[in-house]
Amino acid sequence: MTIDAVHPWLALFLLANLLAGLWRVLTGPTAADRMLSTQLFGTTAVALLAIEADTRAMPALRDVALVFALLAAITAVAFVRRVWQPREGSK
Amino acid sequence: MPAVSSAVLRAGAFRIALYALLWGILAGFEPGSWFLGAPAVLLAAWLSLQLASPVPFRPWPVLVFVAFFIGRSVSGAVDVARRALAPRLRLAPALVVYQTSLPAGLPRVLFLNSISLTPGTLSADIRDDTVWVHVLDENGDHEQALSGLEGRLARVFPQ
Amino acid sequence: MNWLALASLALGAFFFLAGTVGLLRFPDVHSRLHALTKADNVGLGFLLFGLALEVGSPLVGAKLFVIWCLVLLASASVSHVIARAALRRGVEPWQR
Amino acid sequence: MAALSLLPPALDLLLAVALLLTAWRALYTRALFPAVVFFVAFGMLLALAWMRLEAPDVALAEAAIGAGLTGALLMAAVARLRGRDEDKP
Repeated sequence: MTIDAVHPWLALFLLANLLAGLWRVLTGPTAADRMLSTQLFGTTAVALLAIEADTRAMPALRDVALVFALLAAITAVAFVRRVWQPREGSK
Repeated sequence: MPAVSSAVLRAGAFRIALYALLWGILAGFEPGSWFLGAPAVLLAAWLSLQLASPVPFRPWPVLVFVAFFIGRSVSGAVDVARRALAPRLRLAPALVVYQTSLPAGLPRVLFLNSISLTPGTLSADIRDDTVWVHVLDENGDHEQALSGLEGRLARVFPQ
Repeated sequence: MNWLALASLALGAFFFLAGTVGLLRFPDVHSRLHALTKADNVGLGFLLFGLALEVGSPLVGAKLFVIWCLVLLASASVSHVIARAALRRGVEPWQR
Repeated sequence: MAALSLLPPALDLLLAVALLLTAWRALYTRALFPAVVFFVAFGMLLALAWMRLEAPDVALAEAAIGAGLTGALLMAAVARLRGRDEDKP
């Protein structure tokens, strides 16, 4: 048995973990709470891509992981700059 | 030819070397990759000098700080994991105010980011020299932890 | 079988689990940010370290390390920005 | 190794179910902002699906354009539509 045999289990575990995080998108309560799960998605997707790059000997998937590393940041910044500005009257 | 200070020259050479290394790691060190890589590296170095003025730093304390940082962030993760997986949540969150003396720019950005990755603390806001830190447990000695972190960063960037 | 790599992968998976549990259980945005930024980043670090050990190529290891640094930088900045937006919008941190 | 050979289908099945679920929520959530978040999640999962189909280039495009750029644009649109107040569900 090689260590590669562990990879599918690991990937399955991470995917299940990711989907559990979707509960936060459903329940909120604030918009920021929902955004947190895209953060979780970004990190977990990087992990999944790195694992798959290894299992399937496809180095190109590591470049996709690189894009994912920056992706969550883009949406989070768009969120803070556009959607979630301070209300009028708050400090 | 306009006079270029030696500090800028040194920083430029350093950034070119750093970006070339980064390019090699990301795109491969094959000769063919440098047709695109060399112009990209030079452009990036030039742009980065336009956007951020050179910040002098000491190389040895950088390594010390990186080792310290990795150790702290692992213990931060262990701390969070213990709190999350405990049968009863033991959280006593609070906002703590800290005055920083680090210069604005890279040192301060690094400080804020490292706060968020060390045990129990999260940088939540900054106005002038005042940092608001959200802590998971108000009973810890956060003042000491923060000033320890700040001291290590101050050693990396001589004033 | 490389036991060190295997242990590293398992530790990584454990921290990912802890991060998600924290995200679901913690009471407010600020404490949830703690769980995500710390646990998930370190989990990813262990996972990538395990994979790098497995592959054994220094170049691949360096690339995985660069990816990790980028994730670290991005998520620490994002967590600061979200925490700040929440505070400025008047979301009071949860108190016991 | 029968259990092992069952695993990849399990992974793909879970991914497919998650795709349908997020797509459904993105379409049928009444509040706009949560729908956008579901759309971004859908885009990221779709990129992972392309990864499973051994198409890294499509995964790259989906992640950068489908999830990242379109997600950011949709958020800007939501902000314009709702007068920048998105706490109500």
